[in-house]
Amino acid sequence: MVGRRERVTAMITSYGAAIRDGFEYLLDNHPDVFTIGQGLWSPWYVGSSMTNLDKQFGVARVIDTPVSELATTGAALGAALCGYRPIVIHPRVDFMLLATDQIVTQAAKWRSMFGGDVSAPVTIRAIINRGGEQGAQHSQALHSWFAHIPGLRVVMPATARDARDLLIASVLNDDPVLYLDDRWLYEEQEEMPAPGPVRLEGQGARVIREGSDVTLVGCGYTTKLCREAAEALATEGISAEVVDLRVLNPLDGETVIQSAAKTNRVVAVDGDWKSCGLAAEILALVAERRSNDTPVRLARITHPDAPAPTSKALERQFYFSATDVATQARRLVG
Amino acid sequence: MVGRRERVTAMITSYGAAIRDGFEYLLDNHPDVFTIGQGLWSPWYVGSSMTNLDKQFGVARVIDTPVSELATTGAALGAALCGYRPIVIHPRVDFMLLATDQIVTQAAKWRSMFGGDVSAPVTIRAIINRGGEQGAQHSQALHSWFAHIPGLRVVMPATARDARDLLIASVLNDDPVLYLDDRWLYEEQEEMPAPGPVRLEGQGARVIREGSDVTLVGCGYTTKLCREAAEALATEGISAEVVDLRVLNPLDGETVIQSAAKTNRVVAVDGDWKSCGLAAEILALVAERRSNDTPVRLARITHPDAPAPTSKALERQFYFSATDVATQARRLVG
Amino acid sequence: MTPAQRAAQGVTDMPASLKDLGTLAEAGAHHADIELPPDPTPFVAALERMILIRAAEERIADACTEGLVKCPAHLAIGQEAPPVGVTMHLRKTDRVFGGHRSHGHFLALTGDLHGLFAETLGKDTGVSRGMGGSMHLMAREHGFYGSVPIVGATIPMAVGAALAAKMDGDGDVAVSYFGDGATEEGSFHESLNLAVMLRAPVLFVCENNLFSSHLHIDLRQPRDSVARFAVANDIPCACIDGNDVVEISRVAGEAIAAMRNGGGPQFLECVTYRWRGHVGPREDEDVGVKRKDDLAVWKRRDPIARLAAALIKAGRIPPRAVEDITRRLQNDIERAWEQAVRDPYPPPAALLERTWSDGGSASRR
Amino acid sequence: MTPAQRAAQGVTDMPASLKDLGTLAEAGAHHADIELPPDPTPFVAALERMILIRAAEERIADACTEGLVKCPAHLAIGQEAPPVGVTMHLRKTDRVFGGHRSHGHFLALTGDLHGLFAETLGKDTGVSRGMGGSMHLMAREHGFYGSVPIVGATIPMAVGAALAAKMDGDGDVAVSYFGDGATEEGSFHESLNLAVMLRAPVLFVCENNLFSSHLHIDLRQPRDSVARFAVANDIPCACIDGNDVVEISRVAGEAIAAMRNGGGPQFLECVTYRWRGHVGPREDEDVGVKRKDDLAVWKRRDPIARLAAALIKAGRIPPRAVEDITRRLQNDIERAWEQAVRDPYPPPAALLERTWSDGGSASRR
Ligand SMILES: Cc1ncc(C[n+]2csc(CCOP(=O)(O)OP(=O)(O)O)c2C)c(N)n1
Ligand SMILES: Cc1ncc(C[n+]2csc(CCOP(=O)(O)OP(=O)(O)O)c2C)c(N)n1
Ligand SMILES: [Mg+2]
Ligand SMILES: [Mg+2]
Repeated sequence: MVGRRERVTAMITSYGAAIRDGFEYLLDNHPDVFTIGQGLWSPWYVGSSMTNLDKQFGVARVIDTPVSELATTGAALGAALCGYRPIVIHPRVDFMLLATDQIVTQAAKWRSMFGGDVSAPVTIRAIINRGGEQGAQHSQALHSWFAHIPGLRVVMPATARDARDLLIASVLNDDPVLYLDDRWLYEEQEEMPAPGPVRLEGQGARVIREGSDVTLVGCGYTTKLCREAAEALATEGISAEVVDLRVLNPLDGETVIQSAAKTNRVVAVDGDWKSCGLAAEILALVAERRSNDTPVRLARITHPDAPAPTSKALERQFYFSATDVATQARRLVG
Repeated sequence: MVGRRERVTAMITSYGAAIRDGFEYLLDNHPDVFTIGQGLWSPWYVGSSMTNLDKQFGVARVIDTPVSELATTGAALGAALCGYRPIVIHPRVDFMLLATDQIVTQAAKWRSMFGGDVSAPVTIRAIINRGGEQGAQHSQALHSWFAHIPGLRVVMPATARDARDLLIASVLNDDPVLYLDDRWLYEEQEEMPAPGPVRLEGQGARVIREGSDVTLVGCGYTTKLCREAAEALATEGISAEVVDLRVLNPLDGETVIQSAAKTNRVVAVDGDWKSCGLAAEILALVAERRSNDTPVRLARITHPDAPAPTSKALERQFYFSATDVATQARRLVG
Repeated sequence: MTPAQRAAQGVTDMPASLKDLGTLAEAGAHHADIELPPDPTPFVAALERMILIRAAEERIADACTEGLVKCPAHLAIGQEAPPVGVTMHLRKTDRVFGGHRSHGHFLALTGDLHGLFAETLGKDTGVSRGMGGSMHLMAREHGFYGSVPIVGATIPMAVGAALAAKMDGDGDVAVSYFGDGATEEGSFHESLNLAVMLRAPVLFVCENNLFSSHLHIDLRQPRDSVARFAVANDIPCACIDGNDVVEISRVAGEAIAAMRNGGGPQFLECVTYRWRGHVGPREDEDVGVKRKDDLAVWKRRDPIARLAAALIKAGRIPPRAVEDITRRLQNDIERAWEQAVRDPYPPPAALLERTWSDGGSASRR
Repeated sequence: MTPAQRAAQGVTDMPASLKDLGTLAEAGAHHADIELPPDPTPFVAALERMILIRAAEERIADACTEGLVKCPAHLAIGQEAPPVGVTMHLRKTDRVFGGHRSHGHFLALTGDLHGLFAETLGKDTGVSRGMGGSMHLMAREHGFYGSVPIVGATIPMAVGAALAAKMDGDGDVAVSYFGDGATEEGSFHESLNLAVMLRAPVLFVCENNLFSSHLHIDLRQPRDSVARFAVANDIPCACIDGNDVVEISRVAGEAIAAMRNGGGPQFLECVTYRWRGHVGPREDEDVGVKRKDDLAVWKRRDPIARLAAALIKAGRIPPRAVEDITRRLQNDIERAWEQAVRDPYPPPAALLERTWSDGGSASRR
């Protein structure tokens, strides 16, 4: 946690609990914040990340809804146009796709369509919830899709602290933001100071481990895999730099490009499909800038070209591991 | 039209009329084909591309619908599961986004989720209809989104003949296919033989003009721009090869890679946004394969990072031209 | 259902079919007289506002024909009554949303001719700074929160705006204007239920002009009146003559008052008709097909002529008032139009700068 | 509404609130007796099928507890009557669609224990070859066209399947099973209207178990019965006791017969209750909260016990028939289960090969 000042109140918090801390901070300090979506009156639905917020802040500000993703998202957008900073909850990215129009064609374009002065500060929180034999319709991430859309900010926290702070930053930002957290990270622990205001504008990719032989680029859960792979590689004398993208739109390409300039080798690791995905963007960013210089070695690790399977026998094959990342890195270095 | 055998009945047809010819061929020869969507009982709604099909084949097979994109698409999928080969019509890609769930989470995954043996041969035809000060909600293409999804074939005809033949191929294919045509191409003319059955499996990218100095990669309307740019460049002694992608998913990377191997310079030209888009995929495909060899020079031409504007003053800036393509190609070559 | 049973269900008025509605029933019949309230004063201004809307849209229609307006323009000529009747009960802190056919919604609230004209011309001085055109209008200082052309898209937003108003606690309300076609979108149905459960003070105003583009409602829905969806969701509703601004104002006034007093959503179906094609200026052709004879019938139900006739009969305006008002307004219109034509286009930098809250610095980095 | 008025609207039976329904009204009351038809023979098989469904789901529940079944399993224990009552009138060429809670829909049609068990275990011998798990079942040879967990997703598909049946002209019908929660999705509402306009022979079967996950319908909709949406769309409908298989069979039989004779869509709301949590095997805990006392009440309305009591009373089965049938079926269940446990997983190549019609050659190139 390079460069972070620790306060006296620092404490160890899990990713799931840190999200809840972010909600608590926002609801405590910002009367214009409310949250709406499916499962908010259940202690179970969205993991540990929102437990009892309804009891703490009341059902008027923590609103559970009918099974109506499109209208719920549109209603949050409407409230955002009227001075509020709502956070819509979609317990799975897959469900959120029913609200694609409101997110992509409405919220993302609202400022531009009306001349640049009107803000739509809605935060759409969707949870990547996959694995455990849940199958093809309960496993999508599709962050690449949303990172493709001008006007929509997309953040993807990889650490407990970011889970909290990027949530705060998303809600305080005046643009619509898609905040994607990952259930596979909920038990990650991190020490962090008490919450405070965070500006999203200043946030970009971050080198979370320095290295010289190869750059591993991840976001959300794959950042964790990259970190683990880097640790494994270090024992073999391979020095891997890890870049955590954090904010996928607008994408901070410079940090990746600078790291690539140093290592000349980049593995883009992305928990999504390959074609036209984020990993392609990382490679393109490096390659288009570097095309006059010495060649850089590039590789992608993504999901196989198939819907997520159910059977655990196939899940093992579909979801890659830190070992797979290390193997690919070794190949580039070797 | 390299390699095409002309029949005696060859005639010159426009892109719009060729689409209509495709429908006519399919409805004439395949009793399991029907088409459903908004505007099908209007001579105006979908340009010249479906005029009077309702009168020719009856309203039971050419079905106009309520303004219900999601249910219409789902119903077509349901009919496809029961032995039909429906073609759903969305007069704009923007409207189709309301049916994202049925296309991406249902149709694309149906075969895989149920073990591989069940076909969902639905064709979703959406029209890219932009410019003319229609603004941000009447201008999206988002082919990169759909090309990202395993299980969903995506085709994008650039020529009149492909407009017809790829429609036929899409409908006769046993997978769900997204067929995207572009209103800006409707007046393009091409000589072509009488229609016949076409297999989609055999189709991939095509070198539509050979060259040695630079590769211009396009799809749909941008293929036309690439061709025009290549013609302009030829007058200056620059030999540009043009690759028309035609099928975006599964993407035929080999043709692009081979062309890049020849020219060492690639301009990916895409009428969509940049980040995580098709142009990124083209660059990534070339770069990851070439990373051991001599450097290749790469560039992307895409829309600026903004929603489509309305004012024609800004449309000029948003939509690029063949001149822009040629300028970029010159830069790589120079 | 008897009226009592309807009332028990919270239904103000709902016909089984529009054929049951007196003024609309016999295709060939003339319109019914408009019944003025005891104090008809506000309807003199309402008449003027309806004339303004029509004349402004006629100016835009001409500019379309001349090729000056390039963006798709969906004219509401013939449909001036609903927005004017509803707006009589609104205040600047309310929140109104429209759709693709919203010139009237906008002008009823703002009267801002120049802002509308400049916008349809894509000028930097337009209400959306030339970024939206005819289909994207906004004037928040007047309570107009936006119109966009994706059918049904603003309906849930209006629900959210009403929720915000309820949270504010100042008795403000939201209004959602949409057409009969929009009632076929899932977003509409989800929004009705959500509004009820949130007890959000939103007035759903369906301008049922019997057509969605080229298709008559009989080819799209089992019944020609849509208030039945309000009934299904327990939302108090009325289905009324959408060319009678007095009736619209009366019913809307009651509905809005109930909402300001803490009530939940209300639903108002106004049956009306558009005189021009679905998009663009033509009267004789609609979405590629010849117009039906219906148009002649509906022209005899002209909402402006009917109100004028009632006011003249009541001695509240002189016999040639419509012509006089029109002439006077035409002056304003021409001045506003000429100014809009002279105005500048947005600068090239607008494209990126207007996309993000921080003026596009992020996307340029 | 009087019954006559309801009938005029095509309504078979629709209560203003479920509190009006006799058997469901008083929370503490025992169930009403089931009235057998003159020839109750088919209901002996129906009883057996309901017992099969329950015992099979209990087997799966145990396997969840044991940690053998990993995929999310949504059990329909307590809700066995609707699929069995409806299936009594179906034939193999009909097309049935389900959702996340579809073991019962599947077994009512197929009785295929091994195919279901193997699927929940992710085995290559499962009905979806281990690619789907509990939430993705299919058996087209029996008319089961698929169930998926996106709420409301298969409703429009069933409309399309019905359209296909209509085009085929053989009198086949489609059935769409969904829950009360699904009626909050736009896809549901769009589908009702589309089905009417296409005159598609689809039977919409809403298993209203009063809950969507943790939320009671009173917290999600203004009324606790959803047949009002069918009324709004002019679809003939009935809202009935979903734990009375005889009544379900009677009403479904009429509806399906009407559709086979060329009629359009029909709507059947079956009011019922699930005995286990929203997902997983627990009775005492539901989505993280303690179960309500309601469960005890509903257990006294057990659809199996009620049918058994009526058949015993009518002398059609011996007094201990339920126990005997259960014991016999448990044998089949154990055999099928053990086979499924022994079966192989899908091979690694399945991942790509089963994605495309050409076996993934395209994606590998
Ligand atoms: C989601 C979506 N689908 C289709 C369209 C095409 N479209 C534009 S206006 C319109 C007609 C809508 O009819 P209605 O809601 O009755 O409004 P009216 O035009 O009659 O005012 C349609 C279908 C659209 N803009 N958005
Ligand atoms: C589109 C979508 N939204 C939310 C969910 C989460 N979810 C799964 S089951 C369920 C409950 C649905 O309730 P109902 O339709 O009544 O079916 P029941 O579980 O009662 O059988 C919900 C909300 C989902 N699977 N899909
Ligand atoms: Mg209309
Ligand atoms: Mg339920």
